[in-house]
Amino acid sequence: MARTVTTQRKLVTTVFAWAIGIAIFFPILWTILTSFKSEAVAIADPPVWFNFDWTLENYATVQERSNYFRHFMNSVIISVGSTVLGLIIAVPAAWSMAFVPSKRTKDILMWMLSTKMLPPVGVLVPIYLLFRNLGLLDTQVGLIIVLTLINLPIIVWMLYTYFKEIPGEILEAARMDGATLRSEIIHVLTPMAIPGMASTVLLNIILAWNEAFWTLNLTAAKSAPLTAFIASYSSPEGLFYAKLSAASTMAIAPILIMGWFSQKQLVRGLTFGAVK
Amino acid sequence: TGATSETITVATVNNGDMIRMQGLMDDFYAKHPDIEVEWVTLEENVLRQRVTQDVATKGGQFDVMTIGTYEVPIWGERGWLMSLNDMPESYDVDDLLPAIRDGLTVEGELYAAPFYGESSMVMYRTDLMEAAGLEMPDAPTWSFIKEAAAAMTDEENEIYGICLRGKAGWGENMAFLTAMSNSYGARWFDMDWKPQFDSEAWANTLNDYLELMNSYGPPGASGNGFNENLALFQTGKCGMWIDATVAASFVTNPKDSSVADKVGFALAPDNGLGPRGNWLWAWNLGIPAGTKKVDAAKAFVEWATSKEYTALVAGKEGWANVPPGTRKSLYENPEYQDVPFAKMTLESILAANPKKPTVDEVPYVGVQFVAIPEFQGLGTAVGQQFSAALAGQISAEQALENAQKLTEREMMKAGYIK
Amino acid sequence: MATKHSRMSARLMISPAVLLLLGWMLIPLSMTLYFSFLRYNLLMPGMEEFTGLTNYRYFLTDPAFFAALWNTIALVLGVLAVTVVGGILLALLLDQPFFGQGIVRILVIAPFFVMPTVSALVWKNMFMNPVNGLFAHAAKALGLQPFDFLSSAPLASIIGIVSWQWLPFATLILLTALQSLDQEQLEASEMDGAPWIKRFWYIMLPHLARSITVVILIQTIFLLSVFAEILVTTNGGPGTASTNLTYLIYMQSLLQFDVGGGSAGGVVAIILANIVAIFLMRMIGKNLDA
Amino acid sequence: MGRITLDKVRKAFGDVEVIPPLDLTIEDGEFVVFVGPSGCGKSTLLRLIAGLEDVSDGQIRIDRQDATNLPPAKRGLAMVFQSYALYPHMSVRKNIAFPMKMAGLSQEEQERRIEAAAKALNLTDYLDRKPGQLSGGQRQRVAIGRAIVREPAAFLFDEPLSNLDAALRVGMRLEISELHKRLATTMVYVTHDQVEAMTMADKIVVLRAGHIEQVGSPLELYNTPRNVFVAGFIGSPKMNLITGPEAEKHGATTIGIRPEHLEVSTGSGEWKGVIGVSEHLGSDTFFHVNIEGFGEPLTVRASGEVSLTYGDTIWLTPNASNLHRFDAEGLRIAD
Amino acid sequence: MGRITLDKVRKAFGDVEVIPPLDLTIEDGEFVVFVGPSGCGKSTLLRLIAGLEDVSDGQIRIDRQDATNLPPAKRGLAMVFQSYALYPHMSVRKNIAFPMKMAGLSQEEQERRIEAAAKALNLTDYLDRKPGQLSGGQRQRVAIGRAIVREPAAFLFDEPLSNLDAALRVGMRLEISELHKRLATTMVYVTHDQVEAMTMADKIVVLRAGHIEQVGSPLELYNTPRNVFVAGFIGSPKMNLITGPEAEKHGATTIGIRPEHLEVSTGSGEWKGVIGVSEHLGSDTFFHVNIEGFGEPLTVRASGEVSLTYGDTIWLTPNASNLHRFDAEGLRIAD
Ligand SMILES: Nc1ncnc2c1ncn2[C@@H]1O[C@H](COP(=O)(O)OP(=O)(O)OP(=O)(O)O)[C@@H](O)[C@H]1O
Ligand SMILES: Nc1ncnc2c1ncn2[C@@H]1O[C@H](COP(=O)(O)OP(=O)(O)OP(=O)(O)O)[C@@H](O)[C@H]1O
Ligand SMILES: [Mg+2]
Ligand SMILES: [Mg+2]
Repeated sequence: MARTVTTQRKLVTTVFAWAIGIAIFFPILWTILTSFKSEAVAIADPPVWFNFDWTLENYATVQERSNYFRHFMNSVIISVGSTVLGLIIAVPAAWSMAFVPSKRTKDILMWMLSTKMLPPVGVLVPIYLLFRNLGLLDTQVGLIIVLTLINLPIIVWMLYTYFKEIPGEILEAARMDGATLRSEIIHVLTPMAIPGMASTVLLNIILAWNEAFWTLNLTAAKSAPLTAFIASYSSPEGLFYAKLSAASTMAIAPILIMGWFSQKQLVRGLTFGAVK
Repeated sequence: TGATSETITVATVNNGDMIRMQGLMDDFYAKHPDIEVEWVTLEENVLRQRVTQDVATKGGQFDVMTIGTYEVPIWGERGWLMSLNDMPESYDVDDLLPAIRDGLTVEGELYAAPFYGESSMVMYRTDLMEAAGLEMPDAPTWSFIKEAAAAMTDEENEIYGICLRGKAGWGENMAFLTAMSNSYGARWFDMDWKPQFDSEAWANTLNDYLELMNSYGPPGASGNGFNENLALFQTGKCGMWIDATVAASFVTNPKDSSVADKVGFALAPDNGLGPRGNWLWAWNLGIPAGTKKVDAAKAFVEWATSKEYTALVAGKEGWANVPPGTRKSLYENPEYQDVPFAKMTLESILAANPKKPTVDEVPYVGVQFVAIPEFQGLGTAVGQQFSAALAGQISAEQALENAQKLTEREMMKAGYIK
Repeated sequence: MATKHSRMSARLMISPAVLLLLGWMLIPLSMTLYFSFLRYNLLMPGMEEFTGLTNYRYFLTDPAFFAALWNTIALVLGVLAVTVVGGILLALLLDQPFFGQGIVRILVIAPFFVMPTVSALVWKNMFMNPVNGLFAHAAKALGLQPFDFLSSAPLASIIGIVSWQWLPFATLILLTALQSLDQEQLEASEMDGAPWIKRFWYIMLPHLARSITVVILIQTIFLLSVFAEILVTTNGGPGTASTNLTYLIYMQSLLQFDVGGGSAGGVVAIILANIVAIFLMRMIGKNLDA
Repeated sequence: MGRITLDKVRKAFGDVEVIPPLDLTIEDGEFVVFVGPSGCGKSTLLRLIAGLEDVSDGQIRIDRQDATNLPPAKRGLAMVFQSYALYPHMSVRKNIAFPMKMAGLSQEEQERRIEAAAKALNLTDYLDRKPGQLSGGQRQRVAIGRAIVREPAAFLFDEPLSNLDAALRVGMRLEISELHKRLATTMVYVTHDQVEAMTMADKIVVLRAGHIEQVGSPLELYNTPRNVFVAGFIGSPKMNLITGPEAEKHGATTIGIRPEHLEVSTGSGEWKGVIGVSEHLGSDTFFHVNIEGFGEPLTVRASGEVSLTYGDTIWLTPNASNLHRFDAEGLRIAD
Repeated sequence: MGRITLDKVRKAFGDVEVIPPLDLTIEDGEFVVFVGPSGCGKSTLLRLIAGLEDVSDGQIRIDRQDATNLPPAKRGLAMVFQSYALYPHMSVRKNIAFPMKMAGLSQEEQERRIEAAAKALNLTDYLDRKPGQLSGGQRQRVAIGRAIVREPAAFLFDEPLSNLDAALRVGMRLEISELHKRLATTMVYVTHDQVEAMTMADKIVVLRAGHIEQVGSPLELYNTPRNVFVAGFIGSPKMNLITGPEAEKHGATTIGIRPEHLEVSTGSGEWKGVIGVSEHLGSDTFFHVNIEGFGEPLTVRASGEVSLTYGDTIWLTPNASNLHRFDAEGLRIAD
């Protein structure tokens, strides 16, 4: 419909879209604003919007209480580690499904997804015992393994849908050109799937970053990520909105910033084969 | 930290005293340069779940755990905790308040060191009380409380006569309600472990509680726990608040509280039957039996619960902020006696008797809890029923009936009754 | 593509993923199954004994079980309804030309990046709190009685919070799908005399069917195990008004430390999840092949 | 019924003027074909007529009525798209019924017209299939069916056959021609295929960069192209265009001669050359002949099989009456 | 160097036998074209030769060596795909270098060959572009370049031109022919385009349902098709096939006559008919003539412009020496 859109209509849409966009974003905005207020201002009625004494005190308090940087590093290591490990396992699997499909391919894929439906609380105790015996409790390696396994089905599915869009002829061409399976995957398939891979990586990092059940239950101090950091704020004493906001802002800021910077890739890739 | 340094992991609850301790660690490090402490700070429920799971499965993730008076006897009996009977002389075990110390001792072995102890009491707004033309006695009755609540409520200005816990949880609304029920002569179980929610006493307890809250309580009370009520009280929205004695230091702290200079204290109410509606609780530091760093852990526990630590806090933050309720010496300290809530706190603690919490005899220990492993689940499930009643989703009768049924069921399943 | 050689490599290359997931599923599952037949409380070590189906009997006859079952379904369906309908409307809006499209899209996406715990905390305390929350302030400013979201409408409130988190996801996928709609199809229908609403109904919506299915599948997977939001906001209450199956099992196995009972619940939940899975797979299978 | 008039119609996308003011009249019942190189504005022009784009200036009249600001649905035109633009989730029957449903026709009337269209287009057996289950040619027929049932004032086709393979294209070409004969409705047809333009059109409009270069019947354009552009564009294989001294000999800047208008002889003739590639089709033989002094090789068509091959020397003689001459501006020099 | 022998090669997908046992020899340096209707197994056969599919039975020999179980990379063949199958993330240079890199050739050698190929294919200016920035024809040339540098024993082409538009197709056709002349390497080429097959092939293999129907030079197939299928398949427009009494007159079940072998007269002739659709290309005119007693209309080609049109009555006379006769089995009856 390439007909000229009247400026008037465009203006109306603009106002409407911005209103809704801001409404959806508002809780985050409000959290960020509140993190710069004093506790008393934070609960003031009527609410104070911008006109208050901006303070960094809450951030200082939060940092004093727990070592933000260590939690942050743990989050980074765990989410990136599980993503890399996941890719290493998932790329070959997705290759097989996409390019050498068999009658069972879809069943396998669906089965993989169904493993994600297991309620984690139902198997926490067995896993905890297992981890204890393997010495994996409160280790980054342990968490990386768990998060990899949890997100593997999603990674496989996403990669599978991207790989399926790559014409098999190109891989055949590589084969004719004398490429081994390894160089076929490394030199041809992987670079071609970069946009899809990027969005898989992003989504997986987000999911791993925000995973709160296993990360909380399988760690203590050494390898606790930001989810554990925020767990100590769920109900501190006294007035705590501002401190809660500061801690929340610190916990979500890295992933929010990463998400914003890479939203193009994320959006482009987030189709799960939903779009043909 | 040298090559020989040891790192211990300490699990703590996220309350103010514990967090304050994290800021005072320089003192500990100065005394123990070879020990490093890692903190795991969690919200109470999560903490309890995590440490219990860890200690029961011998996960070995923590070297020191913050546990309540509920856990200590159960865990001690199972041999999950290191005995602390070998604390050095300077620690002065005999200085611990007997009521608190008894709760932490199983068959002569002290299994945890109290970090702070608390009971519950009435906190009220002196200005509102005055405006209502009433005067709070030192030991009020429930009927007086109701009268005062009615007099103070001013919904127009968002002032609610009374704030009480409503959030479901054995450590939340059930702590309060169980303590309250004691003063009404109710009990959880009779001597045959038969649940007693079908008793008259429980019906009275719950009805009075609901009437208080529905008529004079703040909106959304069914979601309010300690912290929510604290915030309400600090912002001047509550006329009275019956809750933990530790709250006193927060509500009188001018930095956080807008009513700091208008707070008075009284013993928890009674009904003339003997027991008052107050509880007894302590947060303690225990060392799980599996740890390989016993010495370092002990050194830390000793430091954190010592008299010196109390002095350290007093020096840095003033006497009002020291962890209360564990040592006789603190209450004998003249400087501490100046603290407005010191006397009432001590009296409240002394007024509780975990071994005989209520009018009739019971087969269990614990004022606001029943020291059996099943109680966490039971207490929370019953708490949910009462919370639903408070939210108006079911009637009081219905809530009691449900509570009776589910308790019977669980006790049957656990094998207490046939 | 289909030489013996490549088929062999394929089998070899898919096996790590399959074996790992099989292990991840089978090992805890068999342990869970085993525990579910035991009387096993973490707090009473050494007293484990075989009790047959007792745990199942207690779990299935627990009145909370049916409440939880219903709440689980209501939560999943509620969030799906909100996110799918909202996602379609939002996608339609964002597909229009307007100033600052990029920024608005960033605003709309943001909730997806927020940890469930954080979002639950923020909503509960800063918005839904009936005294100090922003909604309460707003209600009072309008002269209304503040509404107590979490105790008067706990499940609906949780549905709201969870929907807020998942709306961006649905919107993103549906927007991509909408943009992939062949413009010529729309033009053809316009030539055929279809007004906007009919173009939406007859052309766009059917085109979105496949994406909607994918949104439903993925979200269902995550929604079945919603947990943090409940733990933080309502603790499953008041009563059992917002207890879902996951939370019920949590209470059994981690609050009461009744591993046996919790395991029985886990097995029941796994069976139910698989029923849902089969149902969903059927649906998606049909839609994905087409 | 279906007379379409464009009056100083101009179209710009932003600052880019894609179609400078242009006048064109399409008579009722005519089959008009737009041809021109890629990007010259054929589709844009068609879409302006359809109402899928707004004109920047000028007026469009359909049957003397001003249609410039009418929405597409109100213009009474039907369009067949290059991609067919079938509704993939509807059966063939539903696809064809869609415009009638939108117009609110009665169920029986719909049925009747679907039957008729399906029969005319040989689709009766496929009515219940989805477009995805049809071959390219069948899909194209469905698209036409969907257009027919509306009984429009005119049909607009945008390269409707370019997605089909050669054999099918021939068949569909005939079908559309027959359809036009039968319905006698105005048809406007965009293509870049020579043969389609030549065989189907009553009138060809040659466009370049939004300008009309020439309007006329296919044979007019073939025989008397108005300029070098049209000469080179119409006819397949392309007309040989020769510049330089040879052209000057004929008093022109450029001369043109079509491959089929060159006589081949092994003995003598006007131009001597050497055969490069030769293509033997059985029915015809094409030679690419390199002639000294001419830049490009000349393409020559000989009927039937001619057994000359790579490297042979031959003589070519242009058929004088078919020699085209153009001046320095590229305009035709009348004989 | 590049002799390929298929010995009883059979291919089944599951239970479906796509290629029944088949023998074929492709001589070194030959340009062999596979033609046949869609789905007849052309691509499958090519892919069997390439090693991209396993044979179900039989043997493939390349230069007398058994290659049946060799992986594709080891067969020394290069393939050009219909979709070009270029690596989109690599520059043209890298694309062309890829097979050499895989073979571990030295950097200098790679450079040398890339230069040579780029020059031969007119790609020098585009070496640093990505495939996405090239036109269809250029992409096709890159694909060929990638094949050339390997100096393979034979080239395999699977419909390499079918994604190009008509004009480009003609150009690329010539280029490939020239390449073959220059390299003299064996080429196996799959197409469904008549003209490509006729103009490029040394030898055409006509396939139907996996069977070889006829093998021969283009003109052999044009002049003496072995059966009705080949007769109908080779030549464009298609040969007119007539059955019934008219065929019996010539002592055959079916007779065939190509459109270009029918003489048109307005006065008299053998068959009297009425013109249906007529197509005037300028260079030629095609009539579709309905003759009583013949089922299908006959297609007739007349050179140049003939001003007959719809509804005119004309007489057609088949050129006797070009009349093909087939028996009840469809086999050619020798003259
Ligand atoms: N929506 C648009 N915005 C800007 N420019 C456009 C738009 N649509 C078309 N154009 C430009 O207008 C010119 C004419 O485009 P048009 O599609 O009409 O060409 P065409 O003759 O149909 O070409 P083709 O044979 O390739 O289909 C082109 O230069 C094109 O880039
Ligand atoms: N992987 C496969 N599995 C099953 N059947 C197949 C497979 N590949 C091809 N076929 C079948 O084999 C037959 C021959 O296919 P092939 O692709 O060789 O035909 P083609 O002659 O190349 O056709 P086209 O001209 O359409 O490309 C077809 O019937 C096809 O359906
Ligand atoms: Mg166009
Ligand atoms: Mg093929």
